[in-house]
Amino acid sequence: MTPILELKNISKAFGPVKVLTGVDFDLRPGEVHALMGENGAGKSTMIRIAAGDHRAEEGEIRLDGEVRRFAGPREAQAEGIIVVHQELLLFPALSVAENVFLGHQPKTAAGLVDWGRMRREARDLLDRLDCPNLDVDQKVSRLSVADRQRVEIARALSRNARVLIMDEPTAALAEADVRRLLEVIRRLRSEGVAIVYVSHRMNEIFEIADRVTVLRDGVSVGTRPIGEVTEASLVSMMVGRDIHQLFPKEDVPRGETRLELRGVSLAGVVEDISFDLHAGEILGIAGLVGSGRTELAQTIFGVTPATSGEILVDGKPRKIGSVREAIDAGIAYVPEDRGLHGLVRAQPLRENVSMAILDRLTRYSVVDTGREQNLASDAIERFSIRARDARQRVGQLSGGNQQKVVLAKWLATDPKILILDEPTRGIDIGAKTEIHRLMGELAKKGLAILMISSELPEVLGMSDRVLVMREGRLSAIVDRKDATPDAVGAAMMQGRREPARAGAAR
Amino acid sequence: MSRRITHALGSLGQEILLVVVILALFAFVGTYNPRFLSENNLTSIFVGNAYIAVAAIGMSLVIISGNIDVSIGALIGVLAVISGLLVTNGYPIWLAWLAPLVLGAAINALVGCLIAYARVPSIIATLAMLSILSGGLITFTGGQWISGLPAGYQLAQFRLLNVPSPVWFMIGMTVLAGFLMRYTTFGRAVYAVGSNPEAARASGISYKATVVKVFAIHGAIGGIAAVLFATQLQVIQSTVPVGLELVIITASVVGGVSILGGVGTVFGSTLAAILFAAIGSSLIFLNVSAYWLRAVQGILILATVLADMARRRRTG
Amino acid sequence: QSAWTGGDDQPTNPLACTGESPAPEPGEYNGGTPTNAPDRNGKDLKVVDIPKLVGVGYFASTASGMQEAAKELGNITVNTDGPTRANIDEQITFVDNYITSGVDGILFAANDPVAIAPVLKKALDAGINVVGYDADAEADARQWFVNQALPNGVAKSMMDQLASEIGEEGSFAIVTSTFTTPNQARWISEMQAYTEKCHPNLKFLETVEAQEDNILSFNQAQTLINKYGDDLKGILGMTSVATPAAAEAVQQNGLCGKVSVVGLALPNAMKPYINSDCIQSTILWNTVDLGYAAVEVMRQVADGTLKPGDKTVKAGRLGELPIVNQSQVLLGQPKVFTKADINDFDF
Amino acid sequence: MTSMTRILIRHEAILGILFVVVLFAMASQNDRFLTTANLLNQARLMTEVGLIAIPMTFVIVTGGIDLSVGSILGLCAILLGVFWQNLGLPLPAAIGLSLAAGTAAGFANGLIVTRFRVPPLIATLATLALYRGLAEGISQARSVRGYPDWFAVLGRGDFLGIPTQLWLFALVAVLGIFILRFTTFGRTTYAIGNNEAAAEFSGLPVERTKLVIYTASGFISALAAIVFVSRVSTTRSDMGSGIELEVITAVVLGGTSIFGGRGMVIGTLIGLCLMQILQNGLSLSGVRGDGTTVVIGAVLIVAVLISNLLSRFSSD
Ligand SMILES: Nc1ncnc2c1ncn2[C@@H]1O[C@H](COP(=O)(O)OP(=O)(O)OP(=O)(O)O)[C@@H](O)[C@H]1O
Ligand SMILES: Nc1ncnc2c1ncn2[C@@H]1O[C@H](COP(=O)(O)OP(=O)(O)OP(=O)(O)O)[C@@H](O)[C@H]1O
Ligand SMILES: [Mg+2]
Ligand SMILES: [Mg+2]
Repeated sequence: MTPILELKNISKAFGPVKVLTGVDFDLRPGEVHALMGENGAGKSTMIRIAAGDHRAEEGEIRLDGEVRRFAGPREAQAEGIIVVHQELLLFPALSVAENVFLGHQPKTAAGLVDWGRMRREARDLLDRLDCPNLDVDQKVSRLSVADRQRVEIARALSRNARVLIMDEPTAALAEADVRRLLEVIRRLRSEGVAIVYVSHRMNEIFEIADRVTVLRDGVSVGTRPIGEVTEASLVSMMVGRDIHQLFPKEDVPRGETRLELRGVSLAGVVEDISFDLHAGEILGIAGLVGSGRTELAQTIFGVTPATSGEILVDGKPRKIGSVREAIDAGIAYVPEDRGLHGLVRAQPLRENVSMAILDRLTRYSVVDTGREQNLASDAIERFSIRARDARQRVGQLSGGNQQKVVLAKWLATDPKILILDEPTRGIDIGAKTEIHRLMGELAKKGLAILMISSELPEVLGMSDRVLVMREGRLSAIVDRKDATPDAVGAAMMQGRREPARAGAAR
Repeated sequence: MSRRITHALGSLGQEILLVVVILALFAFVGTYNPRFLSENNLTSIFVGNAYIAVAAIGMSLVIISGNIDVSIGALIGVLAVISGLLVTNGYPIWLAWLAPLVLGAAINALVGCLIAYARVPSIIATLAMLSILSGGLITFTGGQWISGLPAGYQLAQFRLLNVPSPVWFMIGMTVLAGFLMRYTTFGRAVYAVGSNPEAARASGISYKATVVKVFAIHGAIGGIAAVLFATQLQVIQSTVPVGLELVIITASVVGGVSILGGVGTVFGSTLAAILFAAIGSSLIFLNVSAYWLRAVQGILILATVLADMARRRRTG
Repeated sequence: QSAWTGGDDQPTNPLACTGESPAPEPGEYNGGTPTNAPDRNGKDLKVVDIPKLVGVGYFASTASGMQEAAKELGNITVNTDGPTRANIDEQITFVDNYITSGVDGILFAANDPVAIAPVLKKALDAGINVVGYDADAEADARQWFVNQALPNGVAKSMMDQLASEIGEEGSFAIVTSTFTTPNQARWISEMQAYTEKCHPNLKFLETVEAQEDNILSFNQAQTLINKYGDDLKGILGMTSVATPAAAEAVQQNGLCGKVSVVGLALPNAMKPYINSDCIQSTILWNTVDLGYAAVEVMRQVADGTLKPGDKTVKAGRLGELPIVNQSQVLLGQPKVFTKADINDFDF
Repeated sequence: MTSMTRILIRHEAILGILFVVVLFAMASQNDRFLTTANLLNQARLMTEVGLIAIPMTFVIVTGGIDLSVGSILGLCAILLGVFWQNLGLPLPAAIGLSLAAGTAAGFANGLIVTRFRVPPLIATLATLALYRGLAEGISQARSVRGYPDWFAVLGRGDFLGIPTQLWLFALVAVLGIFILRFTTFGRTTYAIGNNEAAAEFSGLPVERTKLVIYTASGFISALAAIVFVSRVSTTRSDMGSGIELEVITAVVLGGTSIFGGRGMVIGTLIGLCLMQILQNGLSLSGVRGDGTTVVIGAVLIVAVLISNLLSRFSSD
């Protein structure tokens, strides 16, 4: 079968940084071709070249065997090459329906935008992704990350793609959504669409991919049919070494109570939450998308201060009315939306890492840049961040490396309580292992960790206890030994319309 | 269905607020002095700021696209003078009416190119244009007023169905632009570009072409405003009213166009321009000491803006 | 009756209601003197003219009078340059730059008499001849000031004309540029004083501001008409921008003959209204002559032929002009242009 | 040195070179240009704009803008006169109160922007009208004159052979450079401009910082008012109108991004000086004011174009 899309000997550099060197890639109709690699390996860059977004310095792109040069995304789209971008390129000020159809709105006979049809078709597409609660007239700026991801996917589906490229489409999605997306992909494949699928989640790859190509440091390590690889062999292709334990959770003796919530509510969003968190403990929070986990974390962190209830740190009630007060109380929060809340992308790595502890790096409120530089260099080393140096702008780093910068930034505050909101979202397996190892290490040192994750295996693997949320309330707290996928899954889903059982939350 | 209406109301919130404010003002001043509501005075209010309302339509497009234009006042001045010079030098009247549109579009398309292709931020490009146009205008005219305009040139004094033509222009342009912005792909592209230029690019919308077109249209609309400005009286001033650009921008933003781009409609700016005219007239009718006129105007603008913020917070 | 809005609070000096007022005595010279000015007698002079602002018809016509004089004299060049807004700060910067560039003489029309004084004194100190016209500075900051008309004379002309058009008992309103403009404020004060003395039954309604913006002037006049209806008999335009705009408003409302417009305006701008019998008159000094006289005075100051203590000065085609108020050259009485003679003038 | 500042240095380098080129070009045109007396005098003339440009740099770096500075200047000038003459306070007390009033006006801007979350452009457009209106209302259009001689020292006198106000300006400028460059406050300012939400999530005092910046802008505008009044020895309610555009031109010419997050006080200073010597130098070479305005507009575009061009070749 002739490949529909073929990249030959592609090389690309950003200034002095070589990102891709002589990469070959081919895509056949009716196949799902997975693209894997560590953070910063060059996956997104390769995709952007295929989509006409970047221009390669060397090499050629063949479409249906013919050499093509795309002047911009528009030309690639005209050929049916459609991309779900990793960083969610949406229009916050516009409605969901419009986001789905911008650039190719349905038109009336008179050539005018047909709003009615646009809303209806958007509705259909979203229904296909099984999100009936997503209002097509809602502004995207008011959607959660997960919903935005759905909109982005719906947008790609709205175009009749011959080549559909999905760059980590499931990064922000929970299990159930992933299922549905994979179904959609299977159907498209059967219709003959060629699909490039990027993900760091192994199980998805094995479930959906026909072939897999691995990139390492901008070089293609090889392309294999999925039947010829195992999880272990893929990992060693990506990382260049073997990684055995994915969730290296060590048992740490439970220390004293670090954080205690008593009946904490944020009117209308989070209701009556009580739990305690101990030194050395990793407390996982599971829940469906929109179950209020992020809101809870941000309430504890003072972003949206609680409207009632009490928060105790080290046994003493603390008023947490602002982020500053939370930091002063020894709380750190790694947000789920790193681009919006975690980082200042236009500023250098160094200034990002020091941002939360600026007041500690100053003398007479003058920033001690020497100490700041050391802090940043240490962070680069400790978290093996791939960056030119501490002066590189964070926006130029790959997603995973950006996440590491956020982690470094918050660990620099030397917190007692660390809240991680989707800490490994969009992170490669190597980095993920590293972050997990780091979490274990931190717990061992006596840190109390609250981890929100939509990846159930991660929650189950890492947590000492699992706290399950449903519709803004606590539905269960499950001990590690009882935490099976079924038990937790049931607590997440159970009685979605019934009132929560009273005792469960306590 | 009711949800749709809520959304529609939500997106027109500022427009409704303005209508309410205008009606309240009319009711209040009308009670105080019934002459305020005389047909004559209402007409004056609508005519008074018509050229500002027209110019604010173009400005709204520019702001929705995520840009700004501080040179529009100077452009109106230049185009008005050109129109006047054409007609006093014996060119046909229709040409004197049409030339400002074409020239306005051409000049601003150039500015648009500077912004889109050379990546000069719009405020800088237009600050520069402000200097160039206002300086150039004086150099060119030497400060002479243009008088001796032929009969039949005064487009702004024409009436249709006993309604002065500036009002027709104001309403017509508003409806036209409103339609353009909502029902054409170009209009939606303007919102897209203002909301997220990178995403627009990824959706196959050309940022550059859109911005250039927006500025060209804005220039053409500025040309219409200039013709209304030039033809209202028997002389054409060769200077622009001081701070005209700020009045036009204020009309746009008080009308609900978000300065951050991507949000707003053209109806709001027209209502805001009418509101400004109504405020100016009201204060005279209410015998507010003219010394305090501007302070009261400032307070009213501030109050409208704050009310809008409060409303937005309530509706989320 | 309460004070008219828009006036200043300097003392007023209303003229007699009827008959010629005796020309005021010149008094003792109170202008300044340039220090170490070179002998410029008969030499070529480089003079700069800095009006309040450029881009308005008024100062364009004074500038044309200056060029006329310069051409006639042959040994003087005048260059007009100034801010595009009537802005005290920018005007000062213009004067300052011309001092540095080394001109022989500065002609100015001050936006603010006090604010401009220091920099004019600096010019005098640099040996530059300084002569004002249209709007004065503090007396010791310049040598001579060419006064287009005395404020009480302007007031008398305006109010007598108004009373003759709307009767002794009519009501009127004023459209001015801004309340902060010194000339207009002075005239309004004098008009009030003169009205109290000579036309006590005229009823002042209010003053509105219209900047130097003719559309705004039009709107303001329109609003006054709407507000007062038949009660409004006259509109006084205090600037050459406001008066034609007010006339336009009257004409567009079909109120020709019912509402009078009396005011200061260039004849050219008023011709359409006067020729169509909508408006009866416009009052102004000859602005071309004003510029002409300013250059003539500058020439004579530089030559040393105009000295403190003189009672008159020869000003080319204008003949002898009287010296008043210690160091002012008086152009004459404001002129009332009517349909009979307005077409004889082109400025 | 960070990569960000490297770019900025580059823009400044361009500007610096441009400055030197213009300096020599002007000097070769006219031998009265490059004299200590002229340059010091020019420095005196640009002090008010310069003073306000320093806090404006901060404001623009946060991604905001303050259009009300000219109106605050006018209001404070009027208050100085009113406190001194109408209320009979001693002049130093009047100065103190006037400075306090300016600070309060800036604080009010800050409150509207932070508490009510009104976009700065709209907020300060409204207060631009309000403060100017207050100035007109309070003054009743009367000027206050006849200040004592000692007061003139600030605006017209010298200290150690250098214009008095230049010392003040230098002090404010050095403080501005230092604070923006080296302190946590400066860091916070940049962070706000680049990503306000992230700054908030990092526990940086976002609201307080913005409040302080707008307040400082008001205070410095008041200070500029004092200097201005002292220089021209009169107060008028129209003082400082239109100064905001001059200030913003200087700041953006100096390389501060209008979108926030980038910019340095040094750049602003160079931009300011470049504008001033252009104005002065061209005037001395016989170019009229309107021509100068045109040239400044062109220079603004050229400066931004060159630096855009160069940054394209840089590694970033
Ligand atoms: N615009 C840019 N300028 C400079 N460097 C860039 C730019 N975009 C990407 N890079 C660099 O190119 C490399 C590859 O990035 P890319 O985003 O392709 O990685 P990725 O494989 O998609 O990683 P991830 O899994 O984290 O998304 C990274 O080192 C990144 O820092
Ligand atoms: N910016 C927003 N505006 C309005 N509603 C929001 C916004 N962000 C989240 N929500 C809503 O608030 C509720 C809680 O969302 P939250 O993000 O806390 O959920 P979560 O359990 O953390 O899920 P996720 O996996 O998306 O992080 C959801 O119903 C969500 O749709
Ligand atoms: Mg990627
Ligand atoms: Mg979440």
